[in-house]
Amino acid sequence: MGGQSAPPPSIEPAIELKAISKSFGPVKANQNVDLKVLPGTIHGIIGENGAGKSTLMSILYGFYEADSGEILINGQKRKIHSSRDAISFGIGMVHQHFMLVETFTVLENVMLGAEGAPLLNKSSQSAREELLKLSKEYSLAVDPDAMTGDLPVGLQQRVEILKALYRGAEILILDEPTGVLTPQETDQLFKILDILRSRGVSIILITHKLQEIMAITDRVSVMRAGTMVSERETAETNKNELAELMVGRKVLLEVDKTDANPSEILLEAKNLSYSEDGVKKLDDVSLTLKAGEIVGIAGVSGNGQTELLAALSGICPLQTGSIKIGSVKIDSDNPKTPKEFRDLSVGHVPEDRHRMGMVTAFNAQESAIMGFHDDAAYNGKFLMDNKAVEQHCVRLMKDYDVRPEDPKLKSANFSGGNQQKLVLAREMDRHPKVLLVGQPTRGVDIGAIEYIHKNLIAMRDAGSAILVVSVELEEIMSLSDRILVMFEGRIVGEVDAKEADARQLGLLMGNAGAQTEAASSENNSNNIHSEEIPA
Amino acid sequence: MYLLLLSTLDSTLRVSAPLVLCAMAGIFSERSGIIDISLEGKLLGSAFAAAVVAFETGSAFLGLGAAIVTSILMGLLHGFACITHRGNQVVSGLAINILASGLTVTLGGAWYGKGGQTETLSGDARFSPITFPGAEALVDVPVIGPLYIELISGHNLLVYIAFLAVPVTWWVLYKTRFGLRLRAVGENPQAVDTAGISVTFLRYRSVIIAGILCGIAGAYLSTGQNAAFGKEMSAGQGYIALAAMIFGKWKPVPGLLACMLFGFLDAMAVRLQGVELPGIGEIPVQFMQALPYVLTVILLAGFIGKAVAPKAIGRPYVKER
Amino acid sequence: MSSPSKALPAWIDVGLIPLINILLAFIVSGIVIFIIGEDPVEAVKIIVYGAFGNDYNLGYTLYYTTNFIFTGLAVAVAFHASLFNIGGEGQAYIGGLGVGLLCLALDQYFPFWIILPLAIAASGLFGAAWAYIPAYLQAYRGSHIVITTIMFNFIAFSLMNYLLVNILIEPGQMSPESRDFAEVAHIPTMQQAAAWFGIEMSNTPLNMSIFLALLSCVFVWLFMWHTRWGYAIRMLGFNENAANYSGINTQRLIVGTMCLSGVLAGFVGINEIMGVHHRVLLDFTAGAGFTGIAVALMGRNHPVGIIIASLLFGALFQGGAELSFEIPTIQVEMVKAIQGLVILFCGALAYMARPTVERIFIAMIANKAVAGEQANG
Amino acid sequence: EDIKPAVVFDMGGKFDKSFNEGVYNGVEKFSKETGIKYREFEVTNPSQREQAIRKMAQRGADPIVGVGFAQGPAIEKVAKEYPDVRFTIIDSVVDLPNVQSVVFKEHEGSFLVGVLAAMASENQKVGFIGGMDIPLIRKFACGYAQGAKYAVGSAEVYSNMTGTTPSAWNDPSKGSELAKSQFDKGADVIFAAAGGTGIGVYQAAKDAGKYAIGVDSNQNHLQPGTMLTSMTKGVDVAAYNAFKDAMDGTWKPGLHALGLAENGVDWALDDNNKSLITDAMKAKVKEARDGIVSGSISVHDFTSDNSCPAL
Ligand SMILES: Nc1ncnc2c1ncn2[C@@H]1O[C@H](COP(=O)(O)OP(=O)(O)OP(=O)(O)O)[C@@H](O)[C@H]1O
Ligand SMILES: Nc1ncnc2c1ncn2[C@@H]1O[C@H](COP(=O)(O)OP(=O)(O)OP(=O)(O)O)[C@@H](O)[C@H]1O
Ligand SMILES: [Mg+2]
Ligand SMILES: [Mg+2]
Repeated sequence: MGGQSAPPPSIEPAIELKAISKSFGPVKANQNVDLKVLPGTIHGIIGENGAGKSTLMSILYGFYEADSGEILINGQKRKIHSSRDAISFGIGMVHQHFMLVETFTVLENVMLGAEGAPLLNKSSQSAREELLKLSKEYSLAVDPDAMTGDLPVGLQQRVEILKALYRGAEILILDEPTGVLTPQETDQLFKILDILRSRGVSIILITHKLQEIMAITDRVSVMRAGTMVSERETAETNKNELAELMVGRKVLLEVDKTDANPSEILLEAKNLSYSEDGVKKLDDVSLTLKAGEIVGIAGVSGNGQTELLAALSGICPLQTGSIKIGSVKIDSDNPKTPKEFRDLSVGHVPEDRHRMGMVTAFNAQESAIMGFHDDAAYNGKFLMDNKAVEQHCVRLMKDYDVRPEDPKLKSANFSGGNQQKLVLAREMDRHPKVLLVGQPTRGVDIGAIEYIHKNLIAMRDAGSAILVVSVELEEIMSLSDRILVMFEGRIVGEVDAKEADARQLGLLMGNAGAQTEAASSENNSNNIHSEEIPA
Repeated sequence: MYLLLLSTLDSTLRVSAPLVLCAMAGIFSERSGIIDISLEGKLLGSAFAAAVVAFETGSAFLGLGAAIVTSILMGLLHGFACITHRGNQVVSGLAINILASGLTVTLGGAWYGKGGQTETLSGDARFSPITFPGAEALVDVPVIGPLYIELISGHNLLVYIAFLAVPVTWWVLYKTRFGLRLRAVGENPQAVDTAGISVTFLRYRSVIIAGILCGIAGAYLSTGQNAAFGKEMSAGQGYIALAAMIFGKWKPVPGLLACMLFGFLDAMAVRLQGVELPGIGEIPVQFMQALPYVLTVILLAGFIGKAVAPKAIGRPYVKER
Repeated sequence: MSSPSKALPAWIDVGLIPLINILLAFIVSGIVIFIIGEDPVEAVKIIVYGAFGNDYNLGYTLYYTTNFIFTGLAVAVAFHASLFNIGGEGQAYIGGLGVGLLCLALDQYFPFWIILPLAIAASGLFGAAWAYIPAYLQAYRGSHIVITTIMFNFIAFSLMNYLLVNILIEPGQMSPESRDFAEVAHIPTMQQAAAWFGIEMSNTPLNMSIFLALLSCVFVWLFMWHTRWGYAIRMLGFNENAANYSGINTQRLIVGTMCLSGVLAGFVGINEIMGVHHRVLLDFTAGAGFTGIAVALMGRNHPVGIIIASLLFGALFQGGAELSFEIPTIQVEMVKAIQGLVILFCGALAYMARPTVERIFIAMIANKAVAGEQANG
Repeated sequence: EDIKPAVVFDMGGKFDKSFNEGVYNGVEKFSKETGIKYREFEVTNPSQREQAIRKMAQRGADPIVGVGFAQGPAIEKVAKEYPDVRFTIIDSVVDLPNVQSVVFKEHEGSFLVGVLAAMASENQKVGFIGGMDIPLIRKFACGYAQGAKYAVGSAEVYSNMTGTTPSAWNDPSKGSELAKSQFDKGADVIFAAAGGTGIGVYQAAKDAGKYAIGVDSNQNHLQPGTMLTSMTKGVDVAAYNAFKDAMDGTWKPGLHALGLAENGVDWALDDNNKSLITDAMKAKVKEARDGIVSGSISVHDFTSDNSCPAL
């Protein structure tokens, strides 16, 4: 795919942004940004965290209003005051942070704002038909009556795409759509984009993954610090050039690591099972983590990874099975709290930094001691030693390159990459024997990814056992020494990282042959159970 | 025994009618994300308006209209503070309650010179009981007869409206486009905004509907259940309705049941006052008066699961984070 | 200065804008007062003088302020854990019962310096006990705290009514009130305290409890922002998942926070029962628990804000009483309506004036810049 | 004598449909008759009682009328500070040389309306609805029950209290429900001593075609035809007299306990209810009245020993 020859420049661009500027208080998120997207093409936008990509798209979608600048759609000058205007001009958007009502069914989410008639009965009937038709056409299977909040993120994202398709968008904006998808899902998404392109839909794709830019886009624009720094024909550029344009320096795109030499077992989990509201989330999971190795957990999100991390860190109490950390055995009769796990030198970087990893309303130094706030180092007899906390945070920020280096800044006001670095810093700085890491680089730009990976490997080499959960197959493959694949709460395969290839892992993740969409829908236990896949 | 039960249930209907209306009002407001502590104030304000207009015009229906208009205006004030100016919803509600409590008596005192009490209503100035067809005929039929006459027939129009408000609320909430959007805006206003729908307009409409329902409840207080306005006559019913709405998890039918539970416990407590229990003797009246509240707490703790509020409730919608 | 700065100087945000809000409230109230044929300017003068004009008036203002600080802090502490404690009224009421029972039991036998700490403990303990059950039910059974605390307010009133009418009442008395405490169970009034230093002051209900209130403010400030427990409470309030992740026992913390909230509300009993009335009586809380909600929210749940908001409400209560005293045509209900307007403008509509002020401010700065440029050029 | 009279109403306010309103009527009457203006204040919380009374005294008011038993301690305190000012306290006793204490024998008046209620009742079942369970209200209830049983030996008396929060005195809806529950039990005459809550009781009686009895002042006009009578308590007269006597120089301190003999309490008969009161009733109530005045009937006062044999 990709490489479709671009139409001659005489054709009117589908979207033309002229000198768009937007400030948030003192922050100039966009400055004189120009952008042209030709009809029927896929236009990529890349840039570091905080470069202003989402802001620009939000302006185009009418969510924010630009301070100055012009928007032309199909050659016509347009004023876009609200999303309503944008929608009426045929623009659809899949937001970086999903705009879904979690307590609604898929159908309701798709209909919202495009119901047609004042009464739902009729319109929901036709919406259901339309939805099924779209699902077929683009092989985007999703149960229209499923509760959206219960769906794994991958499926939630499908809902977002279906929303845009349902509205018949001519211009589709996707803001980091692949952050939560498996390679199979990403492939599928790109197939859909391909179809859409061939139907004349113009697409803007924002992503941090350069291979995606290379794979699907026709042109690519690079943003840095609120400005548009360059634009390239995709066919005429390469990953390294793009990375350099983006970060402003050379970036190492491959993980650079030596072979692992695992030694003693630091953590051993045996027969963990966990169910919630009658649904089995973990099903007889056993694993060991050894000092000096990185074990990767691959799997479509929603297959028990979250619960595994929660069980191994003490957040959800064990129901059956046991965990041995060093010489300490933990099971349902001898439960331990997350704090006690921490005391046993288990560090945990949660999958979702906003949900769990930090408190966005706290300032950085407060977020930097989460879980360790009882430590003697930060406390006097009664009062907390805020000076010590601040010093600690400043040191973390220095050591782990968290920017801006301001311990008093609200956690929410750091970019995703820097938030992630802060959380990692907090957990890694303790040199835990066991480190559990969920989605280490979700939504993080390549500069930061490089940095995070380097640090994880350094920690491994220093003798920690690290468990990495990621939906990013590439990340799992390049980072881990050993890969476990999870499916429906079970570990369905183990692969040596050196021998792993994406296709094979992908098949395991989809449980050998079973369709990915079937896999991710709940309760289809009559799938083929392949416990062991020959390498 | 059967008759006692009937009369208790009958009383339950009367007592819970304003609670039901207020609870439905609360549902509209809170499902859209606006905390509505001002139920109490709207109830009081509209009861006053209804009594005044009904007395001056001699028409209960004009009184009802005035009640609704008053209550809507109070709702709009709440909206102006909370939606347009992103004020704190609880503070705004409290302010409206205090304002209502002060203004009704001030105006009532100025107009009728009886410290807020309005003139007694009679005849058409008041909603009187409606006797259903066939009530006469069923007088002698056992079981069904009393049930029909006592319980079903013989309430005033507003009671029927109150109980009709529940299916209507349900229908609006779950079967209309407006309801879909309203539920969405209370959960995730950004999603609504990006779907091209105005959060502000949607929320304003919700507080207006809440106003209408509270207005009917107010009219019921002063022109249906009673025949005049008296100062502070809402007597905390707005807060009880709020509690019932939360009890009912912000859903119409459970909300209705919660209101009726309150009404029933209240009616029962009234009938149990002064009753002697064998072995224990007479229960102190204060205990009986506390009984509905105690039982509610016990029921809440024992049987009702966790109530999850609409996610965006209480937070003004700010686009730019 | 090309970009419209969202950050106004602090003196505008915390000084000018609140002032504009109060002014707006008084303008609207003034219109109402004008309509009933009284002089609005005179009325405002009376309110301000009535609240702050002399030590007597100020004494009453500060006496109300004391109560509101307690209940405001109580609501705020719970709010930090995202618990909406509507039960301040009941907790204060029961706190007063605790003080009363203790004083009645001990005032014949022990001196003041023994009774006082015990009474403070009793008020806190009783207040906490009244918050404990709703808290427990919220933490372990998921019962919504708003409902249970509303219910517990009613139950508190019934309990108090029962005890006063049937048990605590002084035999042969008409009033459902306990007997008066002996002198040793009175907290010195500010007048008495001032007299120790040779200062003469009017006799008002203001008593040494206000120092307990101020101490409580300091305590809450230190506790919420300078201890690990306060840190945990705030984390719980912002993000329960994060609290769980951090190894905080959220259930115990909910109970603990509510109990602290109850303690603070219970202190109202010290001010009212031991400081002013010297006996247990009906309705002595007079809505202070509910006012505390507005106080806490208007004070942004911060002790300093709460002191300011309490003072505002104290002034409204006292100044309002003076107003209805001095101008008989302005009835108490009218005063109530004015109070409502002030809460509306200073609380709910607090941000109304901001955009306008912002625009003016920016325009002024721009003008200055232009003027500066012209001067330079 | 030139006087500067003042009155301090208690919580509940001067339009409480109860004793505050009675006092208000009395002082208004005085003001109309003499053209002398009076100062007034309505307290809204317990600590304002002393504040308001003292303020009146400071401003040179004299005499000062305090309304309600709750003001006793405040009057006592301020009266000591201002020994030259005359104070009248209604419904409570303060033993000071410059205080006039006016109390009423509510049980005697209630006894009479109890007699009327029992005789008017077809079922020999009568009801009582009080605002809050406090001694004063029980005193009403107890006298009423005694009267009912005096007139009709087999009479049953139901007694209900409205609530325990301040809103118990302003809750007509609850009053109406309480009344209906008593009607359901067979009561057909209800005596309400519950302030604004009573309005709901009277309305419920009207709607059900039963009888209600008013309290404190003559409330017969509120629902003509179904108000059987009212138990009047002469607070209006007491307040009026306090001012008038002060003006005339005949104001006397000390205890004034006003019962039937002193016309301090009574039952109301006027155009609104004259058709409801039969001659037999008149005769019986006269008999009771005479008996009480002469001492041959002794009505038990609940507050004397906190118990009521008749209830
Ligand atoms: N709501 C907001 N309020 C204040 N400032 C904002 C807001 N949104 C964005 N900004 C500012 O605009 C800049 C651009 O942010 P934007 O979200 O567009 O970055 P991005 O390129 O999408 O980053 P990412 O790759 O992390 O998604 C930020 O650095 C920030 O300073
Ligand atoms: N209220 C705010 N004030 C100032 N800057 C803000 C504010 N909110 C966000 N930002 C800035 O906006 C930029 C993007 O924020 P955002 O939260 O979208 O980051 P992100 O990388 O997209 O995060 P993620 O994808 O992990 O959710 C960051 O650089 C951050 O500093
Ligand atoms: Mg972004
Ligand atoms: Mg991002």
